[in-house]
Amino acid sequence: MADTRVNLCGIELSNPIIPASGTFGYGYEFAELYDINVLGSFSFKGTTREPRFGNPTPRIAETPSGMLNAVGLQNPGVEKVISEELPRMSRVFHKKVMANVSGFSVDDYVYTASRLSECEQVGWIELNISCPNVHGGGMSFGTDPKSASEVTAAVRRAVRKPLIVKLTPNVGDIAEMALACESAGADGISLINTLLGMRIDLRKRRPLLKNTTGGLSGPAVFPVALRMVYQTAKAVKIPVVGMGGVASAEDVIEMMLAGATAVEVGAENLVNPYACRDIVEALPGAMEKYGINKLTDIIGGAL
Amino acid sequence: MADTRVNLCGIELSNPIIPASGTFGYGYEFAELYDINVLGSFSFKGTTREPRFGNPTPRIAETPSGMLNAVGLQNPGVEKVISEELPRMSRVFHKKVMANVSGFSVDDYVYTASRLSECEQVGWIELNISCPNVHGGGMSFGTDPKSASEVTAAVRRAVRKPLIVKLTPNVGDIAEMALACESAGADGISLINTLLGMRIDLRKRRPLLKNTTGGLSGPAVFPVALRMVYQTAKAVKIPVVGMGGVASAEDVIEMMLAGATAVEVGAENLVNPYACRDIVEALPGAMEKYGINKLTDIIGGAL
Amino acid sequence: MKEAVFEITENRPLTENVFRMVLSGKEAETLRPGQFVNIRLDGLYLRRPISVCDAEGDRLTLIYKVVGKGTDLMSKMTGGRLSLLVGLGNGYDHEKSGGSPLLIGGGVGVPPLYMLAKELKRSGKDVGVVLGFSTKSEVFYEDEFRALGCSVTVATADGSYGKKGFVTDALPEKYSYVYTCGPEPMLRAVYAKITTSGQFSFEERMGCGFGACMGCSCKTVTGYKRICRDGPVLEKEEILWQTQG
Amino acid sequence: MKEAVFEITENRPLTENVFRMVLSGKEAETLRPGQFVNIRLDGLYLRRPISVCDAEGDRLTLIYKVVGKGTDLMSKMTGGRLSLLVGLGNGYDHEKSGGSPLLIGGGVGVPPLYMLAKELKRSGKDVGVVLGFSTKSEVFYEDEFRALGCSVTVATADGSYGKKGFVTDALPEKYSYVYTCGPEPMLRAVYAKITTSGQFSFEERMGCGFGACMGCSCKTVTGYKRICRDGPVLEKEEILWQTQG
Repeated sequence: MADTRVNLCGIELSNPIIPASGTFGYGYEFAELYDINVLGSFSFKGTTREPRFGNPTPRIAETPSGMLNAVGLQNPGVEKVISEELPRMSRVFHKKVMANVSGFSVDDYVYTASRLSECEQVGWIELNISCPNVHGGGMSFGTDPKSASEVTAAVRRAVRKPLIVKLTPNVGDIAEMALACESAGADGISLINTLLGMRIDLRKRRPLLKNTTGGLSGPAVFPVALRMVYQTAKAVKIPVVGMGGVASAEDVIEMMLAGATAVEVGAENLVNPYACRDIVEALPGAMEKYGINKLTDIIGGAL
Repeated sequence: MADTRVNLCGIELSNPIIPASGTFGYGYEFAELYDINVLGSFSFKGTTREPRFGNPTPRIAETPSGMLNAVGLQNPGVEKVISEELPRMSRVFHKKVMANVSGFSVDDYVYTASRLSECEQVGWIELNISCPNVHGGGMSFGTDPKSASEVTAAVRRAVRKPLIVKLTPNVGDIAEMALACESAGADGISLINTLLGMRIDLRKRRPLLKNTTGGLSGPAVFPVALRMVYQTAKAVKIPVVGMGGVASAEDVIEMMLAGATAVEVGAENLVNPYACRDIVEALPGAMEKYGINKLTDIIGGAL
Repeated sequence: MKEAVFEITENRPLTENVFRMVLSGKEAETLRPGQFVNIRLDGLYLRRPISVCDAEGDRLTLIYKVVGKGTDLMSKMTGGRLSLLVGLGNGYDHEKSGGSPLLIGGGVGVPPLYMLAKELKRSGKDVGVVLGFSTKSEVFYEDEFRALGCSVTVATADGSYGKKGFVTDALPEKYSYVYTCGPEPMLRAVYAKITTSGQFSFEERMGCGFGACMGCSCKTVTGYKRICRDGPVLEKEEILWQTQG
Repeated sequence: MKEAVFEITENRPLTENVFRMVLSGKEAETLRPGQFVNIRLDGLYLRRPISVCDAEGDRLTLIYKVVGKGTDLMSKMTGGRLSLLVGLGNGYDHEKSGGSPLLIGGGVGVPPLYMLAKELKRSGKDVGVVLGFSTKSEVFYEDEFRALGCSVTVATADGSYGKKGFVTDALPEKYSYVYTCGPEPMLRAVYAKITTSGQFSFEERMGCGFGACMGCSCKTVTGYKRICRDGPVLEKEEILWQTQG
């Protein structure tokens, strides 16, 4: 029998499949379709200190084998997430969830992360220093090693839960960013967030997205994500959570061979709401096809 | 009647379509299929000072809506290109060609570029400081503004032909790179070269490419290319040649709205050898559909 | 919401670029007026949301305008099976109609009103319908609404057919409630003109179509809403018009 | 080289994972033994190169093994049209065969030898054929070669059929020239074992398949060659074996 268990920063997952933040909401819509407890965990919609509506619409555009989004961190703010969403989530998901945290200052990150880390349900803090759709915030922390290590260290001091830093691919040297976060105390690295992209409306001769640019996700980015997971896993000793265009059990295995300990599935949830369940179900068969007994055996197998 | 003419650094093109270096060889194979003089120009296979075989095979892998290549600048060296290929090219193509130049040192670039710039056929030098598949060369010049401006300035002094610098997307701030080249004397910027990517063979548990990583091209990268063309056109005053996943006349118009004066077509030539001819033929119809009389009217229209 | 596979049984043009596709699938009977389906198309990454025009037994009718790659692809289909996400959106609430509801549709905003009209007639309402098009050649479904027994007024912007002008120039004197769907400028005009309450169906570019991605959010009097999940139908009283940017 | 549209007229398995697809298109008559076609498949970016097994009149026969997405997709096709790039590769030169040429094929290296055998028989040659497979269940086309009048020897690695061993364990005493196609280890063994000159057909991952991208280059005694354009067939004397990396 194929052993799909993995251990992410001290917490065992029944399998490495984790829906990515922003593509799974708080899980409610998916819980209508299948028992989401088949998932290893899930990273719920990114939380900020204050409530946010996000960017004006249109926020979505299509691309070849992918999509652009410029949602801009819409969320009810950390207090409402704690008082309303987490209790509701606990009714549909009984395992530890991953709390994705965004902010506009080190203080924001520290405050939101520490509030969420106090919640028993929360297994990991995923520090999103890579949102490309929020001006003067998010990604700026993720493109400069100094700021990245600063915010990582500050949050590290403030939270007792495993801290995973989510990186942006919109940098020249991903390994340098990952190393900066590792030495600042991160317990793990997750990547890639979306690649900055754009589309133009030929009739209006204006950007399709009101925000002008948006984040590219979907199978189109898989080879770039895989390369960055590989480079990151080569550079750091802490676990790497791979994501970016994952759409099948084979993609999960490929990510793990590149060095991922767990794998987040993003955009695919939006076009196939059963995607994560399908991948969890297909994983043992794919493992058998490629002669894998324990999934942990292949982590970094291609490094 | 739709006016498809554009002017690239002082040379008029009958249309903005230019097959990208490395996807069109020296034009011979395509000249068997159609009269390649319908093209605005073409950028022939990158030339280095010495002959190169390039990387070991496999050099090619497929990705969703795209492909990876790690050819590694295979070419017979500048002297053979001048003595053999340029004369042969002149028999199938009667307009100015774009000479794509790579190197491993500033001297290499200067030598190869100046030798090629002496050839009457050569209209532009396209300085490739962005090849991701050659170690210790190529891309390293394109990821650091200082080295980029150094090599650009040196070549600028040595050649009398318009100098277009081809940039890599594997940087955090593309505008900074473009500005460095502009102030060093570049007459134009072309982008994007390929995005660094990777695939792994699940059976062998090894990278699919012998070179481990390769350059991603094809429709998958179009939104990233468009965004970088837009950011570059906003930043510099010199003309921008847009490329990256262009596969249709609509893509050409979208690139020009983002700020491109001319558009290179790459990977699509490999899957549809008639792609550039098809695009040239479709362009007037697409212009009419979107109410465009003169193509030059829409350059940067969405900025 | 669930995924269901439907079989294409008919697909033909109603006007130059408006098509009607009829599909067969057992989930059809679960669909309500004002809801939409999200269609997976080969070669395109995102699904395409299309409003439900009619659903009876296992027969689902969609009417769509060819505006881009997806609808162009659909218009060329002669048969085969499609994966649909069904049961999307809140739909219209016909309970609120009163005795003489007025249905106002513009262009491709017309189709979702058809199934609603059908239901309202079944419950014995006196249904008025105002349909707006830009010109005569684009008019469709007038006869279908008449066949249901609705009193139908058609307006064309250029006066080439029916009343000259916009739907707001063709409103009757009396009506108990309004149900409307159409381009936002029309919805704004209707909002300003009508003398009763009503329900407005909105359009927005969507990512998932079922509420997961927050791609189609809008601000309302009662807070943020997802057009795809909390909408597409909003009560007149909760609408907050965004200033055009 | 040119693009041509072919119609699928047959597509059925010869073994568990080796399929034969027969296509109809007028360009078929232009194809030569040892050449390949490059097939466009919906949903996949790169074309798939498949060697020509036979081409007669407007009938093109391809034999392929299901090894990945592309061939898996092909194996599921029941009909329809495909865009092929035809006339790719140099092909075998049958002029050099001498009176009693020997054709040596391993696994999916067998198909391209069939059309060659046909031509050689037509020109009155005494054609010997050695076919190698790993096991009995994977043997195909033995009868087809016999039907051409060739003297056929089959070898299986596990001895479950024909001679036990590799093709190199089944070579006849005398032959005038060798034509071979198969996995590289087999080609290397044949190269070391044969006593005459010959032509070897090579495989490599290709980008374009017609010489533009330099994706499939190899080093030879006579310089760099593109497997897709200057090959896939190389003369024994020009082969430079790369040391495995």
